[in-house]
Amino acid sequence: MTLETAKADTLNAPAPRRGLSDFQIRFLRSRNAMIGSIIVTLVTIVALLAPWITPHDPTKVSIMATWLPPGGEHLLGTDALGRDVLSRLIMGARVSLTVALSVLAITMTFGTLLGMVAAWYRGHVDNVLMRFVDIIFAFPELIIAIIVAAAMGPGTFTVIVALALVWWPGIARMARALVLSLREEPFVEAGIACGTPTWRIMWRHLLPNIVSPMIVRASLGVGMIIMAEATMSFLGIGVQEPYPTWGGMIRDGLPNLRTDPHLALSASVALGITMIGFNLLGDGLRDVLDPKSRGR
Amino acid sequence: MTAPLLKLENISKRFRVGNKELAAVSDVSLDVAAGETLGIVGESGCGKSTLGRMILRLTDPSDGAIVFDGRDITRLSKRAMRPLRRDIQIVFQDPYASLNPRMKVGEIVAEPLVNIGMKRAEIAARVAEVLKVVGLPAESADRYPHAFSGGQRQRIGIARALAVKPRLIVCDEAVSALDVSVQAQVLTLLRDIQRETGVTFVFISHNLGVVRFLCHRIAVLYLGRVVEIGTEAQLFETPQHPYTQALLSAIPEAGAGRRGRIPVPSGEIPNPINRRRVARFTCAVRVFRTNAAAKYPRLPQIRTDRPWRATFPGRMRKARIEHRKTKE
Amino acid sequence: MPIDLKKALGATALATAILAGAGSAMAADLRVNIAADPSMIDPITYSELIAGQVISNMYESFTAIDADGQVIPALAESWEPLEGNLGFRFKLREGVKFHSGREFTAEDVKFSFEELLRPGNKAGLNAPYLDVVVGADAMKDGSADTLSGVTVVDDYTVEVAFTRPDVLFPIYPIYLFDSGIVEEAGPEWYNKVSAGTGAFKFENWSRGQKVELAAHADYWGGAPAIDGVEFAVIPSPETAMAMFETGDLDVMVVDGPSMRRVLGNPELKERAITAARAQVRYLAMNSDLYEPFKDKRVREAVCRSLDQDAMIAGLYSGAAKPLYGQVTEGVAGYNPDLPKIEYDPEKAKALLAEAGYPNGDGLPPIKLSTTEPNKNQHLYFASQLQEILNMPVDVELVERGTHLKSINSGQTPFFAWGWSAGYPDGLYFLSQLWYSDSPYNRGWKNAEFDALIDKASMTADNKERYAIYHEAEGMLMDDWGTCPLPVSTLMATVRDGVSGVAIQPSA
Amino acid sequence: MLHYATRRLLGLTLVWAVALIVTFFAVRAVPGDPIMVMLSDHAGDAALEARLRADYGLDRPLPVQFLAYIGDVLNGTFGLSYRYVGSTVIDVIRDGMTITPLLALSALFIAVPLGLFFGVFAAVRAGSWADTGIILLLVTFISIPSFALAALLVWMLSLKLALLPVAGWGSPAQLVLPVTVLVVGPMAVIARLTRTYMLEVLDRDFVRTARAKGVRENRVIWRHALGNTMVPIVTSIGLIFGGLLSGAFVVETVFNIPGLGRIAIDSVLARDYPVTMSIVLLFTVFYSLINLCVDLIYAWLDPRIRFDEASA
Repeated sequence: MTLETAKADTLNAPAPRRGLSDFQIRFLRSRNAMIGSIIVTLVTIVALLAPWITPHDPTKVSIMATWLPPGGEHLLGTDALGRDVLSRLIMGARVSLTVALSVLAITMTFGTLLGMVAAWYRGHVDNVLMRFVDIIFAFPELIIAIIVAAAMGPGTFTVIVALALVWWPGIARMARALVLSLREEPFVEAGIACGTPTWRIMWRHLLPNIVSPMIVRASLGVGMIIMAEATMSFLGIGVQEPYPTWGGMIRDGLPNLRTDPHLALSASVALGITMIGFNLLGDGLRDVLDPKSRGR
Repeated sequence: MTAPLLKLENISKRFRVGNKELAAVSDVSLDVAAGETLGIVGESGCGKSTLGRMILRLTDPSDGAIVFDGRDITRLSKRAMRPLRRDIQIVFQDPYASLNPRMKVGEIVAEPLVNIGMKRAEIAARVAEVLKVVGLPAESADRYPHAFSGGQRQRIGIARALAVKPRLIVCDEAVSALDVSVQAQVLTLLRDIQRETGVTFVFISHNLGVVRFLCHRIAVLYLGRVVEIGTEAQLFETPQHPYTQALLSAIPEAGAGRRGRIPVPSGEIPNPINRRRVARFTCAVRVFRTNAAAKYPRLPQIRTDRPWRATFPGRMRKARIEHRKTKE
Repeated sequence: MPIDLKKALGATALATAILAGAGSAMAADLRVNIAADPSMIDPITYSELIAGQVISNMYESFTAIDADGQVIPALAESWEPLEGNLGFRFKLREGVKFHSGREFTAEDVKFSFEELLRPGNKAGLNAPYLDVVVGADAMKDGSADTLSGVTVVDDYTVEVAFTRPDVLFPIYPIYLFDSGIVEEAGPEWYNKVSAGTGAFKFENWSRGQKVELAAHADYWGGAPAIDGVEFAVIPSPETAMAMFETGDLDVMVVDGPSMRRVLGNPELKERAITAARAQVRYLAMNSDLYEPFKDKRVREAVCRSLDQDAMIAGLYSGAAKPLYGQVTEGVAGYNPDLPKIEYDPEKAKALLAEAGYPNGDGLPPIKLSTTEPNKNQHLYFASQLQEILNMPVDVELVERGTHLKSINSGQTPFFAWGWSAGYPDGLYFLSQLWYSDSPYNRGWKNAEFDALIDKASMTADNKERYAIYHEAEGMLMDDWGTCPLPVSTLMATVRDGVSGVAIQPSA
Repeated sequence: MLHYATRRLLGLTLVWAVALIVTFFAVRAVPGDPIMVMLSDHAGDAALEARLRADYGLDRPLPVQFLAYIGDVLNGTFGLSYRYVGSTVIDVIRDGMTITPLLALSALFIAVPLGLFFGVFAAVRAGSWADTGIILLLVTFISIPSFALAALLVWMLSLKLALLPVAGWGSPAQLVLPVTVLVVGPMAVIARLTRTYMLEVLDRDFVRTARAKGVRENRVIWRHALGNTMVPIVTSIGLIFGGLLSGAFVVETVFNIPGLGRIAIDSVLARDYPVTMSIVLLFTVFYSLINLCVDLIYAWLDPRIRFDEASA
């Protein structure tokens, strides 16, 4: 999940200074970004409209219509409780995205804030915070997720908390690195010199200048969080019934891979495509926003 | 004579670098009168920027006091400092880095105005006004800094500093990043502004020529201490300190004056971290080393209002000779 | 190669044991899957089902259960009650050899009981059976070093005295072991050797991978036809299935999702052997924790909303039996005449309205709690109750340990669970789950029912006792104290060339 | 350098100490009770419960339990397992302690050269269809969940083609599938990093100079360019190793391998505190040691980095 961290950290250090139009041109030229954004847009639309476009109620149990093969009324068949697989896939997109975006919102907010505060005040604040980050980094993230899940009991909220706990340090570290270099910039000093309060310096001077590398990080992050959520669901400590999740569907489907491959496969494909979409978009955005990789 | 607007009293700034200590500014005392332009010159690394930053309280002095308008501001908290920021502004060296690329020019210039709680409508009017003062069209306010040239950007920086009608503006190498022709325009602008508004300038530069154009009085900073201070005329006509002389010789027109060529120190400036490493330009260092008691002698109060650092002429001469040798 | 069915291996009702006098033409060791690593392999600390599957092949009790679920004498050849039913005199089997080669005698019985009660021995499931023995309390609190209630009459006769009657004591699966073992293998012998009389002895345990047992050549019932058993730890049924198909398992205990695969594949189905589980399943409705359950009509409405036949078809692929009482078929005291509970949504709705909750109006929200493996069932219950009764019910998944603690301390209002027979007698289910003073009472209490259970434990005559069971069970069902639920079938598949494998009708 | 290494080790000990404290209390904050799990369906027997609780010292105050645990760690037994009655933790995890690092390290040693190769291959042909193809493949590899990949491989290679054993541990053949599943993701990550850095390096002056001097293209790529690419890649290996350790959880579960990952999940669910804590500690130690090695290798690869000053 954090395999991308190093890359994002090393590549996005300096704050890019470019206008929007420039950005749009390069975005449109980037094949990755285009394919990625098309997939992501589709998945997002499906997730947003999920309650209205599912052909059946995704939680409706039909005990006499279990294990139906794909085709006919149920385009992708039914599962062990006779629930419509296609409807569950569509709802699953909504759940996955909800979790991923919640985690992103939380970690981006707190991670950025803490990283900025650490870099801004330095000294003890920074030391304490960064030692804390080091310690969280010293644990493999799944261990943390498992402990949190065990402590709080499985559920959507638990997944969000566990993933947020695992994710914020990376964000904080990145924000800190960006702000550390940024705070030496004269325009920040100019702000201080003309009496701008700290909060406004953060809001007006620091934040806008770290936004684009953070966005790249976020778009790569969504994919990784979706994968992490699926892994947690797969291990049985993720989002719980009656909410359908792709990871949970794969787990429930695996034991029946030979008799009913459509269960595990449909969710795997949905998950895979979504992951590819977010990864391509993230890559593309990085190419577009990162000054170092320009012209490539 | 009225009380000076800004008074620096025995200001020092030391940085810790590993186990060693770097004395960036040592025991500097300066007065700046209202409406005056004080130049601070010295080579890069001599501590002049640190001095400027201390006046703005962007860096806290290790020792000494900063008195602004009769009020000691050395230990004021950030919060307590804020209202005073209205009176002291700064123009930075780098016209590219000193403007936030994510803010429109109007927002940049408005920033200090927002900070003093000015109403929105008044802000817009004032922004337009200062943009006009610095010679930029009013439409500039809606554009981002990257759309402007270096000289224009520096005008934006000046406009920002002017916006709140400060009493003191510290110009930290304000023109050194600009082309010579643009430099002249900006300097003229600054002079005109002073004439109109009566603002006080502390003008920090490594370029004596630039300083000479603008400043009433000039302080020469070497290795963190003021080695000589005097009016523009005094300093350029009769430099007392060998370092001043050396500096002057670096300017073709000044150096070609009456004194003839003065050997220009070349090579690296002595490393203020570790004085033992001083290799070439050893004169001042020798003095410090050989006379521990007079290690940091005070500037003698000379009636002419022109203090200069007491040195030991005999040794100084010797140093100069040594320097020649090394050069040959 | 013909293999004789020589002897039932698994001997206790607690285990999902494979009854095998099994042999194989190819492999010397019979390879069987178990779903998790056992937590222990010794008879003292023995406290969980997976361990029981292994341990039951190494250790034996006074009695055993045959392939039909009937109690048969094992280490005791016969027994008779002491006066007033306050104990038993056991006549032990002669010529029984421990794995060490020593002979089994009455001293070993006394030793085994004492070890189970000795403080600091972390005794597991078997220790509570000894609570009725005279002197057990003194042993447990450390004030006595020997168990005064056990008298060694001679090498093959032992008397056990009780503080109150307990007619079922001889069928309790208390594993008896070798009194010489501590001297031979030291006080920490538990995980190193086995000290039983069973057909197999302990050989090796690679934690998380497998437990290997070797044939006990001197077994009193005759040496097994195979050289040993390897219990491979395979948590995933899918993996187990794959390994069976590639010939890496001789016998596969079929679990959950694999059942469909086996039943749907003619080749596999042909190899499958099945047995009923000695287990009851029930839906607990605790009226102390959910006010509406105080009304019998609400409880009946819940039970009538669940369709056992549909569950068997939809959830168990047919491999389950409906249950209409709280004693399973095959367990002593089963009542075949209990009426079928009809699935009747209309009546359920009417009953709920009668109880004052028309269309579920006024029902407070409630959670239906369970663990991951029972998820699907509960989702079905919840959907039925929502749909038919409009009951505001949600499924809550809880970690197993937490769930057990909660249900066993009476803090979970609504859940379905199973209860496997600790010993093969209907009294086990009735007294453990529905007796008021039982630590495991599931939220239905009735003084008359309790009196009947008390009476039964003192009634030595089987027929008479079974009649009491029927009366008590009828009382429970008439009051809709619980909704019985289908019990899935035990199933295993057997590889070509392996014969003589049977499953014991137990948990 | 030596000074740096010692100081880093001291720092690590601090992290381990904190890890010890944090895990001890975090795991105990978890609801659920090991004694209840030991009692299983027979929970509710108060006397038995009290006895077990006393035997395991769980009735003592937390600080006392903590001190006892530290003592057990120091004497190398890591205390008694709750789940395996009468066994020490070290007995439970001894096999896993070699299995999981073996899995992770073999995956690492395969993933790195493969990743480098594909990365360089794609970089050299940047913009071509081969490059695009490789990139798409790499993104797919990064995107495919390991459990899905595992299922697919088992289905194909073990069930359909009967080439490899389905699961288990012990023979080299049983190593193939799990290691393959573990390799795919990190390999793709390394390949992508390599491609990115390679493109950057190929653009630099010294490479052009080398080319201009007539150095053969292969040598330019493999010696001049790749050597410089290695430095940033090495830094990411620590993280990749962390990913591999996490991947072990899934792979060990799917392939029924008795490694630390599976033991960890089992022990969390069984509330086997001593085992859970010890595995968390071990993972932390492995992970931090690898990161230390990475930093040292990094220093060795790039002589410009002077640690003693950098940390001032």
